[in-house]
Amino acid sequence: MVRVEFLGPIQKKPLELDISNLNELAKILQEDKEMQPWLENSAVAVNDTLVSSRDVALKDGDRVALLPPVCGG
Amino acid sequence: MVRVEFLGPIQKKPLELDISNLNELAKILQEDKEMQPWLENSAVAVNDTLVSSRDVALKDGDRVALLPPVCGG
Amino acid sequence: MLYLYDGPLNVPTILKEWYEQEAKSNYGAYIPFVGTVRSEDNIDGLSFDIYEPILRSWFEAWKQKAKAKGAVIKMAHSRGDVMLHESSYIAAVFSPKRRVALEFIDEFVEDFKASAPIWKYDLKNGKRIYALERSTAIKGSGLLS
Amino acid sequence: MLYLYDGPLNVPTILKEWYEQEAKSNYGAYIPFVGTVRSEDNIDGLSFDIYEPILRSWFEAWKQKAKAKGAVIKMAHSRGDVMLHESSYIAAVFSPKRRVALEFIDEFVEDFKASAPIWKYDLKNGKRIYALERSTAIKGSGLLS
Repeated sequence: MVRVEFLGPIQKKPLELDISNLNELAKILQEDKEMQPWLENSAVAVNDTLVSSRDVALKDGDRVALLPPVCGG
Repeated sequence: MVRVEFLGPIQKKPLELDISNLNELAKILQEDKEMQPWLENSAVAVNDTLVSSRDVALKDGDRVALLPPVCGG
Repeated sequence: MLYLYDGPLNVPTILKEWYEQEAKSNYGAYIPFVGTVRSEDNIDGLSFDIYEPILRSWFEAWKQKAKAKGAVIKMAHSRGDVMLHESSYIAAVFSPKRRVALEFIDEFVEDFKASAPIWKYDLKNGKRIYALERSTAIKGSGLLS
Repeated sequence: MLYLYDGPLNVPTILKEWYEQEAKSNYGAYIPFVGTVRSEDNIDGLSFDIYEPILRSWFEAWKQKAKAKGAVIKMAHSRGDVMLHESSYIAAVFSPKRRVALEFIDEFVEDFKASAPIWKYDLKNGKRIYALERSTAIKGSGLLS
């Protein structure tokens, strides 16, 4: 299973999904209407490293995080 | 009389001169061999205001200062 | 050299500690940047969420950039609530030379604003409201849309 | 807001005092620049001469520039001897916004280096040697040559 976490202001509980890449995750999240604005403005990290392509293989135990717009300071 | 002061590292006592402009001061100081390197790299202030032209009239009681290269901090 | 605190930062103490930590390191320039909560839009304060694992790896990359320039970087940030006129952020660079320090603190603070995984909320009438309009999407956002 | 001291600066105390002076002024950014004497060329320390009247009018002009941007500038400098790893210079800007503060501290420090009527001497084997090669001729120099 892959654990998907929603960081900061995204009000959504973590998911445990049986997926093998980010394309599958995109399809699942696009079906969730409340997630659509966040999908547009969020970055994605796999195992705490930001990724810039969906071509990332996911395996059992991997963690994916969605990072919405930031504002430290 | 006009008082001429030499600031910072210039090892020269103040002068009291009977001059009416900076051209006269330049002539007097150019005759002092030890002053020549300082004349090239020093700025000039009249009554504590930096000046950029020799066309400044001087009157009794005015103060002229020579400011050699600076390095604060 | 990354310090996270619950609530507001004690600015004088942190600036003093960092100065003393590097007192004998032979750096000629020390430039801290201190961020303080301003009164605007009738807020009572701000509140912060931090995602620490990515913040630490982001900071580690900047430590290496600093090292390559002979400099050192330090940072402190608040978690949770920070009220008006309290401070939530300090970044500081130490460097042998002033030009490196002046340029580095600018680049660091700007990238911090654009990339550090920290989320800001306005505290207003007892509510905690995500400051979306002042936030910046991290580079590469929208990958799943 | 221009402070001259005989000998080294007490950096933690000055940074704390300035922070507290502006604690309720609603500035979002506070950026001090601290200059510390580095060990190089076998010096024992540095020594400074200041010509105060022109320094004060130079600083007054920068205070006005800061005011025009909604910012505040403060500066402290040493007179006389400052030994290795002691500090001789602090400049600081307070501003509502970070970009103004980051740009202002850079411009101020660079103009300070180029224009402020302060002369630096190396302290070496009991001698006080003018640091000509590290000094900058003020704009307009050579008027009498």
